[in-house]
Amino acid sequence: MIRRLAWYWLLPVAAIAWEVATRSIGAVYFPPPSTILARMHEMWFAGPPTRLFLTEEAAGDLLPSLGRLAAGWAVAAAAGVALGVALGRSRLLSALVEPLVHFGRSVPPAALLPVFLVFFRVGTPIQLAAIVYGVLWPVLINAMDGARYVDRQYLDTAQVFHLRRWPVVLAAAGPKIFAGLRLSVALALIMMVISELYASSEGIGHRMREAEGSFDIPAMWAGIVLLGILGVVLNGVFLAVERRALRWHRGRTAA
Amino acid sequence: MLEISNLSHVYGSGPSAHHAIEGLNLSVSEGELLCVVGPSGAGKSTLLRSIAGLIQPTGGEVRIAGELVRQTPDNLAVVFQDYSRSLFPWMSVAENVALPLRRKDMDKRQRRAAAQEALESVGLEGAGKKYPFQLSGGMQQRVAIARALAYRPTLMLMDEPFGSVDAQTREDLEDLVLQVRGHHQMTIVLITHDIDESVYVGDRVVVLSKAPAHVVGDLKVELPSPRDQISTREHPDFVHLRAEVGRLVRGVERTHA
Amino acid sequence: MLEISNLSHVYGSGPSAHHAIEGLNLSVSEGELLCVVGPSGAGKSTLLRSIAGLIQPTGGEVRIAGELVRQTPDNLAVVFQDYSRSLFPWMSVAENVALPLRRKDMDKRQRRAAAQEALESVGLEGAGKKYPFQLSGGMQQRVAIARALAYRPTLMLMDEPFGSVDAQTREDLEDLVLQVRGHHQMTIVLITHDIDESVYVGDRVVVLSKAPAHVVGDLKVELPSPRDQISTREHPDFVHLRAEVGRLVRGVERTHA
Amino acid sequence: GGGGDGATAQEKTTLTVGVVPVPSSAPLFIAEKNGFFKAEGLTVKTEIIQAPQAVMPKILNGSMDAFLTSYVSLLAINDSGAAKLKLFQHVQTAAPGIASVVVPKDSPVKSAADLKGKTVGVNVLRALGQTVTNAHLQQAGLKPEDVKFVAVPFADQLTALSTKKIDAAWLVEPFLSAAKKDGAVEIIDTTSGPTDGLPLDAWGVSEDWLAKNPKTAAAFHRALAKAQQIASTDREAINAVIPTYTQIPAETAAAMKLGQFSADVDKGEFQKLADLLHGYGYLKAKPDVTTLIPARIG
Amino acid sequence: MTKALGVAGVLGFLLLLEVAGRTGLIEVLPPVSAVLVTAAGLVVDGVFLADVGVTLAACATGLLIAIVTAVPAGLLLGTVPAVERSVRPLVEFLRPIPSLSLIPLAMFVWTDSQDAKTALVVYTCSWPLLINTMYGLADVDPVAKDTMRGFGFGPLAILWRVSLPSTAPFIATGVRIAVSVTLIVAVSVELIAGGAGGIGTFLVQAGSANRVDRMLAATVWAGAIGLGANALFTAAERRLFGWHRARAGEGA
Ligand SMILES: Nc1ncnc2c1ncn2[C@@H]1O[C@H](COP(=O)(O)OP(=O)(O)OP(=O)(O)O)[C@@H](O)[C@H]1O
Ligand SMILES: Nc1ncnc2c1ncn2[C@@H]1O[C@H](COP(=O)(O)OP(=O)(O)OP(=O)(O)O)[C@@H](O)[C@H]1O
Ligand SMILES: [Mg+2]
Ligand SMILES: [Mg+2]
Repeated sequence: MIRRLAWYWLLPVAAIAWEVATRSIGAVYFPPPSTILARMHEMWFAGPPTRLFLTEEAAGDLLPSLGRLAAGWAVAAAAGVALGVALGRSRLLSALVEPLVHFGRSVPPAALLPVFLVFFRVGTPIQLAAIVYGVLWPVLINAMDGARYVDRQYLDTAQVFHLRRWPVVLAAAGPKIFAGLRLSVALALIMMVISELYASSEGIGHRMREAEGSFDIPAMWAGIVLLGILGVVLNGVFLAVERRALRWHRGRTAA
Repeated sequence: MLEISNLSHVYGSGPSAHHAIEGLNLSVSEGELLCVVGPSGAGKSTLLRSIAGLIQPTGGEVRIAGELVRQTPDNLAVVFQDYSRSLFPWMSVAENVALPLRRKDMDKRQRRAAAQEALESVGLEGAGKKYPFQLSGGMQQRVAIARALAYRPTLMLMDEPFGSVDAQTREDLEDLVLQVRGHHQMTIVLITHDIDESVYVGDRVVVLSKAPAHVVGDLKVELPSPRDQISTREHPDFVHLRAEVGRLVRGVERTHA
Repeated sequence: MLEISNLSHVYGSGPSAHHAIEGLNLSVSEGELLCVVGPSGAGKSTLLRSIAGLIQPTGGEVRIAGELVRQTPDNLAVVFQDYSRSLFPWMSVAENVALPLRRKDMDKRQRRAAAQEALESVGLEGAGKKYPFQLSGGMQQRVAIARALAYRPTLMLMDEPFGSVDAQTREDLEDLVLQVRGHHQMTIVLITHDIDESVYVGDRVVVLSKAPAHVVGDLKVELPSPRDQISTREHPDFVHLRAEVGRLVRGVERTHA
Repeated sequence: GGGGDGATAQEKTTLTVGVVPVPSSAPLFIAEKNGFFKAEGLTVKTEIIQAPQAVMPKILNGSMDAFLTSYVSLLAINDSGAAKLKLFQHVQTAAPGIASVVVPKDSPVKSAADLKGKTVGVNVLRALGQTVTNAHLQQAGLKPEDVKFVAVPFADQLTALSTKKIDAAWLVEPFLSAAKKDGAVEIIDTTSGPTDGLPLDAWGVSEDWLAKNPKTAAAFHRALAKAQQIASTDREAINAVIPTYTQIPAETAAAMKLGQFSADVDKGEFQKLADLLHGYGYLKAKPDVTTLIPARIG
Repeated sequence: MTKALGVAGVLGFLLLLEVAGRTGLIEVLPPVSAVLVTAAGLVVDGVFLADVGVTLAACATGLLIAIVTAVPAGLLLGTVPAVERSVRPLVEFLRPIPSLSLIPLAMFVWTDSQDAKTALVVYTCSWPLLINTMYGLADVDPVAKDTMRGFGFGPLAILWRVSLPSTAPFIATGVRIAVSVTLIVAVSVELIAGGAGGIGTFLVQAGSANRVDRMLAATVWAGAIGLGANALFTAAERRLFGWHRARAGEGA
């Protein structure tokens, strides 16, 4: 545990360098980390111990945001893997649908707001839709590519023994699927923020937008840093899951 | 059981097309153990893949029990030449062996027992929990054999199944195949490069020509049963047949080289 | 040339640790062709990987020309048991063979010519432009051999290099190795399961025990040179040695099984 | 304007101006069209912006000189302390019927009082829309907290409104007319009554910029003021330039209801706006608007 | 054949939308046919073409810079575990920061809007390239690497001759993901921060004028450009990695 934490040495080093640099330059848009941390503390972590030191604002901002993040990511990951594998394995389906996929993933979610507004109510539903829409693509593309190029020998083996193809394809495409999922975790955080830029009244993204609008630059940075920390935490969780799922892969390819 | 008529297979098209098999005729009767020998690159694996329905012949047809092979037929097992890539790296050895048994009417415990038994029969009782990459080449090959045996197919196709094991293990495995064949009504097509082996295990030995492959020799092996590594190999018919197959193989090499 | 003293290798650690090699001593002199035989899973490939510096022994040491092997030594070539995965799928056959030659002082034309020559020597003159997946198993194995031969190493390690080719080709390749060894001063360690082969090509045959592997037999082969597939195999010494190695191998199997 | 002699002494002759693609930016294009900038020796480049908040970094690092801003944004930015902005030239004052709260066709919401607990879309939170709506809500006996405001771009509000994804929307022209044509019902005219005559938008600059470029500022101001004069008297002139920098078709431009274009801001109304904003807590400090108006330019 | 099916798929989708529009399911938006007519009209609209040019310039430069920095960085992280473990927290810290939140910072640092936009494009599309490169490296067959080591090639040669080619398909997937990301970032930045031109500023203008048909038409073009770019990169991939397709059992 301690050994693993030791690998995080770069974060404090970077923070100190950042502190020194910002203090010496003193640009408005780059407050020193100490200021940012103070602001974070004040905004979110100055609550009573009974509430795990979370302020009311933190409960009001973080929990809904994280809830949407989790739900949106789960839906997008499941749909992305399922659709991607289906597209990767079925030539007919991919011929029919792939152009739409590449079309869809190039459209900025922000520009799709009017279309979303037709189908989803302002608030959580539309935000969820935006998260799912944004996160879906890298998962789908990686799953599709992974499923498309499975070593023929595995497929032949499966065919001969009349095994169901899906498990074989899924496992063989596993490394690529996980690459997509790993991308998607950070992307889900991003989409969570973006989905709160419009049509929302709470959430981390909303708070960041507000901070930006009122030039509370430390608060804006507080949001950025919070996202970073969430990213590190979620990635840690993700890697732990991945280590289990791809155990075979690590053992086999470790030279 | 197995009827191959006028089979052809061409890889690719245009000027770079490669004729692997041309006008090959062959029939295997129920319960027979047919050995196929022929030069490297002749088209043996291609033939096997056609029988298994993994590739569609570009000409002629393959019938199993009278039915045209379009897809992979039921109750078939294959031991691939490239055994290391035919084991799923994401599963333990025991899981690899037990996997095809899901198609059988067996519960989990039965599957596990059958896998364990098959692994024991190839001398890998302790390896069930390991992953394929943790095994030596020969051990991996034996896992592939165990998987096919545990499945108890009615038709078994084996592509150089004993190429990576030592002499002693090889003999043991040859006897294992003969024994399994005797117990469970099973038709076997076995590709080998070892002429002695082809005569020792085969009921019949077919010699293929260089590519494009066709049958240049078809010998019935009539050696006393049960076969035995010492006495069978000393049998005058064995020595005679072995020389005969050797001549045919060498003839192929010479005429086409 | 090659000195292996008290070599041990353990895979993994804790209760699932596997002792592949334990206290193995062996030395090979310059220009010698050493054959290694032993049961499947003994630790032959592990030994070869240790010599090549691909894995670090957990005990003992390997020295080449007096120097401790820490990294892969220079002027070494390896033919891997898993040949199909050791060919690069993104390169044509000729490119695969020519690739190691980049380490030599050769220009592109020379490399290409050397690759072509090596391919011819293994009977694959026409296959240079193809990709590995377009070749049969035996052909792929020959590409791997051609690649090692073209490199003209001073030490060549071969792990069952002829396991996937037909009898005739196998004999040709055996002779090819003998001939190349004669022309270019080369030390060769060749792992094989074929006892006849070990005696036919070897200057010495070493028999390994079951895992954890150590040397249980070390026989000098003193057959007249040049060797010849017909007369050498009929030589009384050959018959005797072959029986001797066979006994050793079988002994290993019995005592430990 | 004494263009010729000024040009030689001007601190800079090329200006980058942030314009919002709405009718309020028209005077700048009238000036350009009539060669007022050229006469002052200035070259004006425009960049499309949504709101000055988004381009503050550019203003702070000097890569943007002036910009169209709402009075609300001007006050908010100054209040935040991120920059000191000055009112450079007034543009438009509110007049009845140019910004309203509307509800869908058969909405149960019939009046301001019915908005209790409803979701109202505005283009930007804590800005003009919310402020003027609040003023009318108070008149109807509601508190600002009784309504939930959400930020949705104007164009998308129409969709949200007709699919009932929001209960009401605060809209300006040309969205207002479009909504009404679609059957939406106006329940509050937010630029009438207590909020009639509030200043809407203006050209803004930073205090720094003004101090560093007095001559340029003077020249630029002369040109803008001249165009503002035209805009305040000649509606045709506005109609003519709108299609050149927006995507509003000529017919729509001609039919749009606009506020009052006048030369100078009414300081009293400006202060009233500031007080409203402060009253709702959108500004931290109660500002004195006279400090935002430079004594003289140039 | 494949192309025909693709066209059929797109047409079917459009038809579906059109029917949905006509039957009143999504009556509030202009019907697809109207949007497509407007989109077609934009092809001869010089202003729009110039906007597209501005956006594409930022995308292309950004993608190029990202490829030449992120792929080598991925190779470094993927081959030197100590570096990977040290840098990983920092990378994971930076990745979830939305480029949109960084707009003010970028605009403060780069005085030219186009440069700021390009910088944000680089920032965002580096991640898929980096992550895919790292996962690709983890997927290299150890036997292939051992083969090179056996011939005495050094780590760099192995990287260049084995790891890179066998990682290439992963990198290619990363590039194809990155391509559409560049477009999304560039347009979104223009949408929020405006600028002297670009598809995003076009959207701002259309939005302020309540021209939903033009907004959707421009959106359609953004999608179409992404589709075209993908086709381009797929074709390049086919040429470069024919071995990969041929060896693998491609979807049946
Ligand atoms: N990566 C690994 N992890 C764990 N155990 C391994 C690994 N590689 C090999 N082993 C074990 O080490 C032993 C020796 O393996 P090795 O490959 O050296 O055998 P071998 O003599 O080459 O056998 P064969 O003739 O079958 O190729 C085997 O029992 C095998 O299970
Ligand atoms: N996918 C392919 N594309 C093109 N040519 C192929 C392909 N697979 C095999 N071939 C060619 O077909 C011929 C027959 O191959 P096959 O694998 O059937 O030979 P084989 O008899 O099994 O040989 P071996 O004993 O060496 O395994 C070979 O010459 C090979 O080059
Ligand atoms: Mg074969
Ligand atoms: Mg081995």
